[in-house]
Amino acid sequence: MSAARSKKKHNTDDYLRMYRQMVRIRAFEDNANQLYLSAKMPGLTHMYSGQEAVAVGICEALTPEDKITSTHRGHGHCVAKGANFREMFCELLGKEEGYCRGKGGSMHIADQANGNLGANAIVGGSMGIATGSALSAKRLGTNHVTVCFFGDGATAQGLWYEVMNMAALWKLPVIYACENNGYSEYTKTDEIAAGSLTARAEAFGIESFRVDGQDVLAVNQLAQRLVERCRKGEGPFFIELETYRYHGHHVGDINRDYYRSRDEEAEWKKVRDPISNFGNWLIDQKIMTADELVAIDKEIVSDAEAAVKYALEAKYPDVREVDMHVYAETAAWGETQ
Amino acid sequence: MSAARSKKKHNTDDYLRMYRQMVRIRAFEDNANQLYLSAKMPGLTHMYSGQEAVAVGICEALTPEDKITSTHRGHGHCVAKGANFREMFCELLGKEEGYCRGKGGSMHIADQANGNLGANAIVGGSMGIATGSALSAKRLGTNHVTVCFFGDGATAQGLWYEVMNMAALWKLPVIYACENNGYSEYTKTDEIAAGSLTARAEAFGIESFRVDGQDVLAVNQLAQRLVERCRKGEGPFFIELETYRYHGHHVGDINRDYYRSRDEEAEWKKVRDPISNFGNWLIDQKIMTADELVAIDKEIVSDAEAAVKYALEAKYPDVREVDMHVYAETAAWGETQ
Amino acid sequence: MTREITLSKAVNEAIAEEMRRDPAIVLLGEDVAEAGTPFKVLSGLVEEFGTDRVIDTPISEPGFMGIAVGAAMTGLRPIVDLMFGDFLYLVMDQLCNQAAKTHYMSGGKLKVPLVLRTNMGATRRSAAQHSQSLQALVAHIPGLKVAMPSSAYEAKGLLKTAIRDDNPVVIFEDKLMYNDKAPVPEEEYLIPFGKAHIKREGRDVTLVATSSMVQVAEQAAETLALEGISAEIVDPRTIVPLDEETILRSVRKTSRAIVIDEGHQSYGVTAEIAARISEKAFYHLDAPVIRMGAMDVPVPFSPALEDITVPTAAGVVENARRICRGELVHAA
Amino acid sequence: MTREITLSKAVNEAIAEEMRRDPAIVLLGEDVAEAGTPFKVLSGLVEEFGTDRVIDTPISEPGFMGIAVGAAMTGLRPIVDLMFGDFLYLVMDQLCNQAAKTHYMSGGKLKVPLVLRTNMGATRRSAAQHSQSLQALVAHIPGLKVAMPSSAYEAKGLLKTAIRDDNPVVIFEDKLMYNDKAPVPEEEYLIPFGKAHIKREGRDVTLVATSSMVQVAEQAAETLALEGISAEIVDPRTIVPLDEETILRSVRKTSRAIVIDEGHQSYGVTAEIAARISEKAFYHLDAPVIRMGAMDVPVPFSPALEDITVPTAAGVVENARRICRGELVHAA
Ligand SMILES: Cc1ncc(C[n+]2csc(CCOP(=O)(O)OP(=O)(O)O)c2C)c(N)n1
Ligand SMILES: Cc1ncc(C[n+]2csc(CCOP(=O)(O)OP(=O)(O)O)c2C)c(N)n1
Ligand SMILES: [Mg+2]
Ligand SMILES: [Mg+2]
Repeated sequence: MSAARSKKKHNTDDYLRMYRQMVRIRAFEDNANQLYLSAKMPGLTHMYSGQEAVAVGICEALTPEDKITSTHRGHGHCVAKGANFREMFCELLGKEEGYCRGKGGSMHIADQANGNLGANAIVGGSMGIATGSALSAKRLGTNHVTVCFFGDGATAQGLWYEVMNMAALWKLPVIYACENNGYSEYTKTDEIAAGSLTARAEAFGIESFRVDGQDVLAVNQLAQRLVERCRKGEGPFFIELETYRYHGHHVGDINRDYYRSRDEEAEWKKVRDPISNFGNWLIDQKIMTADELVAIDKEIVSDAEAAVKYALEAKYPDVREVDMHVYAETAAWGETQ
Repeated sequence: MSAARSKKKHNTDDYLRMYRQMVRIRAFEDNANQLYLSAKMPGLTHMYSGQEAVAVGICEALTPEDKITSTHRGHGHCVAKGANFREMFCELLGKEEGYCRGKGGSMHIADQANGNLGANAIVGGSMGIATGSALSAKRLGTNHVTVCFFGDGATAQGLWYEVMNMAALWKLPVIYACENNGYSEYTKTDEIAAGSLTARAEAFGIESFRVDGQDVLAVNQLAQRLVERCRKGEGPFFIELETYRYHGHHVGDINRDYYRSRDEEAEWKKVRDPISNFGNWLIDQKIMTADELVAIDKEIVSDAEAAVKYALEAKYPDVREVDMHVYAETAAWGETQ
Repeated sequence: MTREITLSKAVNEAIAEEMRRDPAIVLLGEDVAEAGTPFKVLSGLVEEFGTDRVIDTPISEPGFMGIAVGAAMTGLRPIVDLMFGDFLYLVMDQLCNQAAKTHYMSGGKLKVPLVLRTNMGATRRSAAQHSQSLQALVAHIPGLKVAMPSSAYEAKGLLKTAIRDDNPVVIFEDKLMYNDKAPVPEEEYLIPFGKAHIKREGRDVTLVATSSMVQVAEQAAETLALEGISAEIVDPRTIVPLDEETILRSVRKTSRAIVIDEGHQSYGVTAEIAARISEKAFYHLDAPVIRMGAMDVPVPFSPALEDITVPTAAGVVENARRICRGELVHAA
Repeated sequence: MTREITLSKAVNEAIAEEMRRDPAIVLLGEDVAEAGTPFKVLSGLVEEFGTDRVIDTPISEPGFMGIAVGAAMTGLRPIVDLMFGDFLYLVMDQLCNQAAKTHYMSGGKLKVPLVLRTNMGATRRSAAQHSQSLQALVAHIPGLKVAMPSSAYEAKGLLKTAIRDDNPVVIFEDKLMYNDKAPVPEEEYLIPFGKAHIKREGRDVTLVATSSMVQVAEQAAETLALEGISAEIVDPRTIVPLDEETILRSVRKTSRAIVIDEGHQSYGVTAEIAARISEKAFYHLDAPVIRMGAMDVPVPFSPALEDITVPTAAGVVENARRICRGELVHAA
C-alpha cells in the first residue's frame, strides 16, 4: 500500500466504498461460481475474483457519466461501475429482469445507465467501441472519459494498434487499461506476447504506466490522475495492471495443473490478495476495526444471497421477446415517398 | 552514397546489375503510364518511379528462392525480383501470356518462379502471407528469407502488429520493409501515423533500422546484412526506407496540388533521384562512363518498347478460361467412400 | 422542381442536407476530407463542415468501423465511408459481431445508429479484390439493414433514410454509376426502407433487379417489348427489410420471374428472393424462377473475361424468352 | 472393423493420421497444443508431433489466418483451428480476399492448400457471439470449399479429404456434437467432396439437412414414419461443391422437399438449396419447398428464448405433414 500511505483519513468514505465494492465483486463471483457448480446457471462464465482492485481502483475514479467497456471477464467491471446484484444475477440466469432482459448473459452484460457499454465475448472486441465513445465525448464536448478494460491476451488483437493510433492522432480522452493476469486461457503471457506492452503503446506516442493491480489505492491514485488529465485533453493513456485471476479461465476450468501450479495460486492469494491487504491496511491505519470489516463482509454476502434467491425465482422473458430488439424502432422519418 | 564509398570495384557486376534493374523499373513504369494515357491499358495502376532503389537494393540481396510479397504499387518489386517485361506487360493488358494469364492484372501480378508471391490490392494484405512464407522456410528448413514490402499507410493495419508479434515469438526469417514515401493516397504520413514506426516494431523486440531509400547501395548493404542474419536465425527485422513516389497515387491522380506541392516533387527528382545519383556515382568512381550508361538506358528503353508492342498484339485468354483456376485440381485422394 | 444530377452528387447532397440538420452526424473514412474520396463523391463537405465532422482516418478499416460503433452507442451518428465494398471482409467483426447485435444483446438498451456507405460492381478492370458485390454477406446478418440504390434518385432518398435510422445500415453504391444522371427533386424526400418500387409495369414476366441490374433489366425490357413480351421490373431498393409483398404481387400477376443481382450467384441474393418467390407464389408460377447472379468465380482482371462474369441485358432477354415461350429452362 | 467413437475423437484421429502421413501438415491456433483446445478435441497431438507442428498462437485470428495462407503458398499444409465459428468475421479478409482468390488471380500458379477447422451451433447458452452458424458466408465465396459433417463418421472422412485438397477448405463442426458417438471404421477412409449421402430412404418427402440438422431430420423421420409419411434424408456433406444431382434425384422421386440448416434463414444456406430445387425440379414439385433455418435474430442467451430460434424435429414434422397432406403452406 506504499503509494497510499501518505493519504489522509478524510478519504474514509472513499476507502470504505472501495473496500465494499471489492467485497461485492468477490461475493458476486462466489455466488456465480456456486450457481455454476450447482448447475443452476446456463452456460459458462469467467470469474473476476483476484482482480478486484483493478476494476474498483479505476471505476472509483470515474463519474457515472464516464464510460467503460468491459470483457468476457466482466462482472467485476459491472459491479464496480455501479450495477446492482439483482439485475446482474437475473442477467446471468437469463431472466427478464436482467440488465439485458436475459438476452445478453454474462458475456454481454451492459448497464448503460451507469456508463457500462457492455461486456464483450470477442477478445479485444470493445477496443474500437471505447475509442469511439471517447470520440463522442470529444465531439459532443461532454468531458466524459472512457476506460477500455482488456486482458493481456487481447493485446494480440490488431484492432488495438489501429485504435491507439487514431486515439493518439486525435487526442481522445480514453484510457486503455490492460489487466495483465499472466494468462490468456491456458497459456502464459510470455508465450504469446513479444517485447513489452507499455512500449507498444508508447510507440504511438501514448504515455504509459505500469502499476500493481492488487493495490487498490495505487490503482485509484493513478486512475484519478489520468482521468483528470484526460479531461484536460491530455489523453489517451495506457496502463498495464499486474494482477491475477484466482479461478480457472472459466468456471469449468478446474483441473489446471498443466498450465499453472497450485503453489503459484496459493502464493498470490496469501500475499497479494487485494481485499485482505486493503482490509489490513484499513485496520492498521485505524480507519476500521476488524469487526467492522467483518460486518460489512457479512452484509454484502447476505445481499448477494438474497439477490441470487430473487433471480432464481424471477421469470424468464416471454417467448414473444425472441424477435424483439433485433432492430430499434426509429422515430418517424418524415417519409415523403 | 556515403554508406557505399568504402566498397571496392570488384563489385562492378553487382553495381551494374543494380543500375540496370533500376533503369528497367523506370522504363517499365514510363511505358505503363503511356499505356494508361493513351487509353490502351484497362483500369488504373500505381507507378513505382522514384522508389527504385528500395526494390532493387533489397532484391539484389536475395536469391531467386528467397520470397517477397508486394503491394498495389508492385511493378518495381516484380522487376527487381527477376521478372521479364513481356509477361509483365501482357499481364497489365490482361493477355493470356501474362504472368497470371491476365487474370490478376497490375495489382495481383505474381511470379512464383522468381519467388514473388504477388502484389496485393488489400493494403497490408500480404503481411500475413510473408510471415507465413517465413514460417514455411523455418519449418521446412529451406533457409529462405522472405521480405514483406509495404507502404507507410499500411502500418495502420492491425494485421502488421499481429504478425510481428508471432514473427518475433517464433524468430522467423522475415524482413518487414516499409517504403515510407510520405503519403498514403492523398494524405501525408504525419496525419495518419502517430509516434514512430521503428518504435512500433521495436516494441515487439524486433530490431529496426532506418535507411535512405534513395541510396541503392545503402539499402543493399543493410539488406545483405539482415538477410545474412535472418539465415542465421536472428530475424525478424524491420526497415523503414525513406523514399518518394514521383507520380500521383495512381496514374489517374494528375491534379495533386491540393495535397502536395510541385516544388516538393521537383526537389526530390532533382536532388534525390536514385538512378541519376547512382549513375553519377558510377561515373565519379570511374566504374562506368556517361556514354556507357546512356547506352544501357537506351537498350533498356528499347527492350521495354518491344515488350509493349508484343503485349499489345498478344491475345486475350480464351473465354473458356473464365472458370478455370477457381479451384486447383487435387491429386487423387485415394477415395474409399 | 426536379433536375438531373449524378448519383455521386445525390449522395453528396444527402449527406450535406443531413449534416446540416443534425450536428451529431460525423463522417469517417480514408481520404474523405480534402480528397473527397478517390471517387470525389464527398467533395466540398469538409469545406462546409470542417475536419471535426469530416474525419480522415488512417488505413484502419476494422479500427474506424469499431470507433464508429462506439461513437454511435454514445450520441454521435457516424457515416462510415468504406472505399471499396471488398474491404467489408475487414470490418465484418465490428459490423456483424458488434454493431448488428448490440441492440439485441443489450435487451434494447443500447442503439447503434450508423451508416456504412460502400460500393459494389465489376467491369471496372479492377480485378478480384476491388470488384466484389458482397451484399449477400451482410444481408444474412440479423440486426443490419441493407440498401441498394438503383439510381441517383434512390441513392439520395435511401441514404437520407439510412442516416435517420436508429440501426446500422449498409448501403451499397454501384461504383460504375457514380456519373450516371437521373432526375432528383430539389425538395427534400426520403425513401422508406422495405418498400419496393415498380420501375416498369408489365404482364408477362417479373424482373426483380437490384442496384445497377435495374438498368440491365430496363434494357432487356425494351428489347422484350419489341418482341411482344411485357416485362415488369421490381426494384426492392432494400434487401433487408425485403418487400416480399410487392414482389409476390407482381409474380402472382405475371406468373414468371427472373431475379438479377450482381453478387456471386451461389448462396447470394438471388437465392433468397427466388426461394421466397418459389415458396410463396408456388401456385402462381408457370415456369421456374430463373436466377442471374455473377459467375461463381473471383472477378478476373482481363476485359476479355470480366465482362462475361456479370448478368447482361442479352442474358435477361434470352432467359425471359425461354420462360415466356414455355421452353423448359432445365430438363426438369 | 468399426467401433463407436466421438466426433471429437474422429477429428483427432483424422488429424493425427494425416500428420503422420505428411510432414508438411502443421496445426495453428489458440491453445491447440498443451490444452488441446477448450473442447479438448486436439488432446495428445502436441505430445506426438511436438510444438514445431502443433503451434499455439496468440489471440490473433487475422494474423494466424494470414500466416497460414502464406505458409500454404510455400510448401506447408496448415490446418487452422478457429476456436469459435463466430470469429470467422475476423479472418474474412485473409480467407476470402487472399486464400480464396490466390489460385485464380495467379492464373493457376499459386496454390493455397489449407484447412480452416471451426464450429457452429446454438443452444449451448453461449449467447450471440459464440453461437453462430456462419457457413453461408463462406459458401458464397468462389475459391473456398465448405464441408459440414453430420456425425463422427463424416467428421473424420471429410476432414481427411479436406487436408489432402489443394484448395482452402472450411469445415464446420457442430460444437454440440463433439461428444456424440457414431460407428467409424478402424481402416482409413476418405469421403469425397461433392457427394451427398442418402442418410435414409423414403418416398414422400425429401429432407435436405446439414450438420446436426441431419439428426433433427432423423428424429422427424421416425415420427413421420409412425404417421405413414416416408421421409428421405439427404445430407449434402459439402455445401461447396454441392451435389445438386443427388438432391434433385431425390426430390424428383418424392415431389416434396424441406431444407434444414442451422444458419440464419434469410440469405442463408436453405435459400440456395431451395432455389435450386425449385428451379431445377420445378415440374416435379407437388408443393412449395419449405425452408427451415435459424430465426433471423442474434442468438439470445436466455434458454427460454434460445431454444426456439433453431429448427426442431417437431417443426420438421409439422411442415412435412402440411406439404404431404396437400395443405397450402402459404396462402399462395
Ligand atoms: C477473438 C476471440 N478469440 C478468442 C476467444 C476465446 N477466448 C476467450 S477469453 C480468451 C483469453 C483472453 O485472455 P485475456 O485477454 O488475457 O483475458 P483474461 O481471460 O485473462 O481475463 C480467449 C482466447 C474470444 N472470445 N475471442
Ligand atoms: C485495406 C485497404 N484499404 C484501403 C485501400 C485503398 N488504398 C489503396 S493504396 C492506399 C494507400 C496506401 O498507402 P501506402 O501504404 O503508404 O502505399 P503507397 O501507395 O504510398 O505506396 C489506399 C488507402 C486498399 N487498397 N486496401
Ligand atoms: Mg489474461
Ligand atoms: Mg505511402
